[in-house]
Amino acid sequence: MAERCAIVGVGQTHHKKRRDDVSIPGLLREAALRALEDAECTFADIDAVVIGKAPDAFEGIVQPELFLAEALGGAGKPMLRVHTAGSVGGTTVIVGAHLVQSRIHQRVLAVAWEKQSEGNAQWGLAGGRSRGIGAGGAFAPWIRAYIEQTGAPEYIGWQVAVKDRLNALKNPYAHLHLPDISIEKVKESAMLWDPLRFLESCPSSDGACAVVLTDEAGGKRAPKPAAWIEATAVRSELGVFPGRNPVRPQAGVECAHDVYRQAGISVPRQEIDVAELYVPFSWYEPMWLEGHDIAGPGEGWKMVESGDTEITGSFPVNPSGGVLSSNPIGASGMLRFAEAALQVRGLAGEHQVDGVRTALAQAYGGGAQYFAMGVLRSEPS
Amino acid sequence: MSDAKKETLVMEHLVSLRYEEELTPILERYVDALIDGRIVGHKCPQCGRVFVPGKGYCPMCVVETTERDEVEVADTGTVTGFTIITPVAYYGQEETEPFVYASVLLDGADSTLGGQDVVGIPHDQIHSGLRVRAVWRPKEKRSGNAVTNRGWGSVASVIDAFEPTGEPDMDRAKFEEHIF
Amino acid sequence: MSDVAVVGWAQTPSVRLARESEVQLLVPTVAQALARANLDRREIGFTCAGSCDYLTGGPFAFVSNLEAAGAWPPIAESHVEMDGAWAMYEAWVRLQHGDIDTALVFGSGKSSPSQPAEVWAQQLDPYYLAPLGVDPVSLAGIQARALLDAGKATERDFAEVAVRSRHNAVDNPNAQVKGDASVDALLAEPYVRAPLRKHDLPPISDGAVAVVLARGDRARQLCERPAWIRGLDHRIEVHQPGMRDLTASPSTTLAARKAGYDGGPLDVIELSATFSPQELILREALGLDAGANVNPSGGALAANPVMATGLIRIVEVAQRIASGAADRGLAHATGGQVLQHNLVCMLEGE
Amino acid sequence: MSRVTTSTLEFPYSRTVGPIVGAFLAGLREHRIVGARGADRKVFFPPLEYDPNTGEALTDLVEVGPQATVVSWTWVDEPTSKHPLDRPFAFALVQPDGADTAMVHAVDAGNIDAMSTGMRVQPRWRDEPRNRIDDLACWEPLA
Repeated sequence: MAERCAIVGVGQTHHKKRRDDVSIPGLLREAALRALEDAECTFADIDAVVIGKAPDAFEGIVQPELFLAEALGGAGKPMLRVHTAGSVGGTTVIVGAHLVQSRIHQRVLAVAWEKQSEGNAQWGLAGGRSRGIGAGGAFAPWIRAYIEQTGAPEYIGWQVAVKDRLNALKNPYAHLHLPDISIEKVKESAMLWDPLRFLESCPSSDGACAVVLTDEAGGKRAPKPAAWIEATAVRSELGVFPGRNPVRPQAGVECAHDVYRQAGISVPRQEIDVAELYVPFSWYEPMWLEGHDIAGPGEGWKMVESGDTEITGSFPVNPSGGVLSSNPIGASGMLRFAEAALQVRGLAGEHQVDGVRTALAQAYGGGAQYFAMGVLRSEPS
Repeated sequence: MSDAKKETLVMEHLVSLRYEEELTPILERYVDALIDGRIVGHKCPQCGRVFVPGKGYCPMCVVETTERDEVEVADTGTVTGFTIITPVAYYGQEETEPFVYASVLLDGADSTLGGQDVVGIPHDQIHSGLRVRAVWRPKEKRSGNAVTNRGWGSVASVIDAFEPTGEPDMDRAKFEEHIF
Repeated sequence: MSDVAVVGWAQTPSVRLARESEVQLLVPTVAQALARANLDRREIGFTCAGSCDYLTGGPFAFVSNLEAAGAWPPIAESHVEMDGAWAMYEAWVRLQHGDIDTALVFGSGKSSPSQPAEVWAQQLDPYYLAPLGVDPVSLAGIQARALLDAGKATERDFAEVAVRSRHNAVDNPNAQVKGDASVDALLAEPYVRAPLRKHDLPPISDGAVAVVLARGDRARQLCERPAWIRGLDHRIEVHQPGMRDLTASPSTTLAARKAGYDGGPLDVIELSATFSPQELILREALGLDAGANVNPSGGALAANPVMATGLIRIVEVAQRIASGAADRGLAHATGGQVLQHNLVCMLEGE
Repeated sequence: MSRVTTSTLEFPYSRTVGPIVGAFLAGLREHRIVGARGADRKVFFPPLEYDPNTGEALTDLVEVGPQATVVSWTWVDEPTSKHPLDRPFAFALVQPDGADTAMVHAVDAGNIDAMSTGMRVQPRWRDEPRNRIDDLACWEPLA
């Protein structure tokens, strides 16, 4: 039986297009020091450091954690560097949790980051070559297929785009604060990758996120409420193969079922109070609601349409504003776990959903082929 | 000097790394055939799926494939999916006008060729199911220089694009498994 | 801690230039490791890989390596941008939970396509060091000089390490640099980075390695004599080479202690000393005496497929235990430059 | 004949350097070298935003050098295009007077016989600074 693990500290940077006031170590420290402050501890209390980010070529530093570990008080400690494409922030939390659940360490600092403005993500996604299609170009055909298969009206994508940006207005750390966002603005924004419009797409951000993970005793004596990690799972599948269904990737289905099973959840839609899902393009909200069996086939967009996924709805999704409002790629997955933790701890401030006891966190990456998911609870089961 | 001005500067740093690699023997045979006007792949001895170019293994069954498993496929096929990309400017981007990024399932193959250009038809008429054939470069201009060991440019520098054959569209059910 | 053992392994020969792609090196290697453990890939509970995008030549390069694991149907999988030894660490941690009992680990790297001196220069502090093109061999030269100046070693000592390594590698079919050489002949060679000569440097290698881990009774079922992981720990040091003592490796000492190494007898020791002076530093850090059986495989001076080198050390120890040739061994892996990050794995027979 | 595939992974990165590295680079423009003082009065050079041993923030910058001592070194007989000098030079750990740690940089000594541990060096400045560590072009033996 594994040790229980809790998140007792959460920190993130103010995410921006370009954080020109900080170095890369400065960016990570901003998030890490906030997480330590939240947990009321210091670097000296940390046993091990786990660092995650997306490809090194985004900043042009090979294995940057080798110079960054000491900025996180890591000298003399174990340090792991995780890289699972866009899901990496989620995987980084999970690897950190494993270090506690295995009873190897009592307190672990997990940090995920990206300083996209140092380089160019479009260049990076294209492998440094011409004819890059960007993430939007890769995902657009699958989104089109979802729309064709379900008959979802086009305004569903606009609705998600507006909802997440309105939520972001309640989140002081979010990159995009667009007070005058509206359906009209979204639908009139430039078509980037048919059917995806500019305002239905995530920004490119500089940012970092950190969490302090600890064991059962640590969670119980934490000065503030703990977020108990009830379940975690990772799944990967090939990116391209005959018969693949990238609209509803099997890895995502199995990953979700794994965490539901571990957390004893049989009806996710009823038993989960809030979800932070990795939605870099608006349509991924209904796609993941279905892809993780929260909604039945063709029912995901109806949850959006009826307002169920709004912050006041019956199944709020991304009250933080989500990836659509802040996207420091390597950190984006960890932000989902961090925001889910804030929700179950009751510490999400203005974007707190009332009475959250169970939260779902999800990150995905690559060609919708890497998944990292977790279920967090306000009380240990 | 504790009152030092802590201004934050911008530092430019060009990282430029060159990689040079011999093509794998499988790809070398593949490119030789391509220059000769033939498209070859590997047929998995276990599941029978044909991957173009051959990988030396079947990614689904994870069994090795060799020259003995080599098969030729047609230079005609079906557009199974596509996107019109409005190019984003970035360092090294050469495209300035919207371009086609299509997946083509060659007749006889189970893997699609990704990122293909489709010519001879307006962008807004390209659709899934469109039957196409390869537009081969003249033999003396074929090089195989764009083929890499990591999956980029699998026919580039020999076949520049695909063009409509004029045949009726392929029935979707026949390529349902190969849309993406 | 749960008892976890190495029950299957395989490695490619290390070569200056492999014609196969990185995935093509991995596919048969993973298959052989699984076969040795009598496991089908579908029985594996967790998979973890170690590789480096910049070594392979592009962002997301690691994604292709999924094909070697067989990622259909989907698998529980993770990846570290580190040597495969750290991938094994992650898998070993995962096995401690007790809900799964097998794991597959692999590490791979091809150094032949690039200029490693240029790639690894970009691994250093991006503000102060990378712009200067400070390469790994130069850093190792500075470390070697520090060792000489401290009176801890001589250039002859370095050459003797190289001679032993090459001699030991003669019996290793996977080694790249092997044969008998005389210390005097090596010392007559010119410097590459004074005080280092060519023999003090690792070869440039392509290669891959895979390991299968199993827990408790499952390990005993799968393997006649499992190589039990009695302890596994790793520690990182300060990055700036001028802010730590380059002639010592306190992180290795600490990792060894945390891994349960008590200074007792070891039948075999495999060290990731990629430059000959580093073997001397690591011997001191571990308190090994002159007669210790260090690097019977030839070590990293005989074969250095970066991102696989460390996991190969674990395989070299594990296979000697599995064969009964050894009862207790220590394997060491390193990451970063001049021994910045060090891992120690203690392995034992039943 | 085997077929060769080549590619170049190239990008001009733009780094915002933060307050401490920023102050250091700004100092180089004025031919001043700074280190960062830690809690125990130890002066870290090159200056970092944090004590690398503990992670504690460093904010106190102190001027060091410009004269310095070579703590260790190696000789680069055949420089590559990525190296700071195009003639044989030393990469050395250089510790400015007043600093407690050293950084790796180039020493332009002409030939290997001019190098020794403990030798005294001084900075040579780049004519047109560009906010990079090599605004301090290299170190040279003290005249």
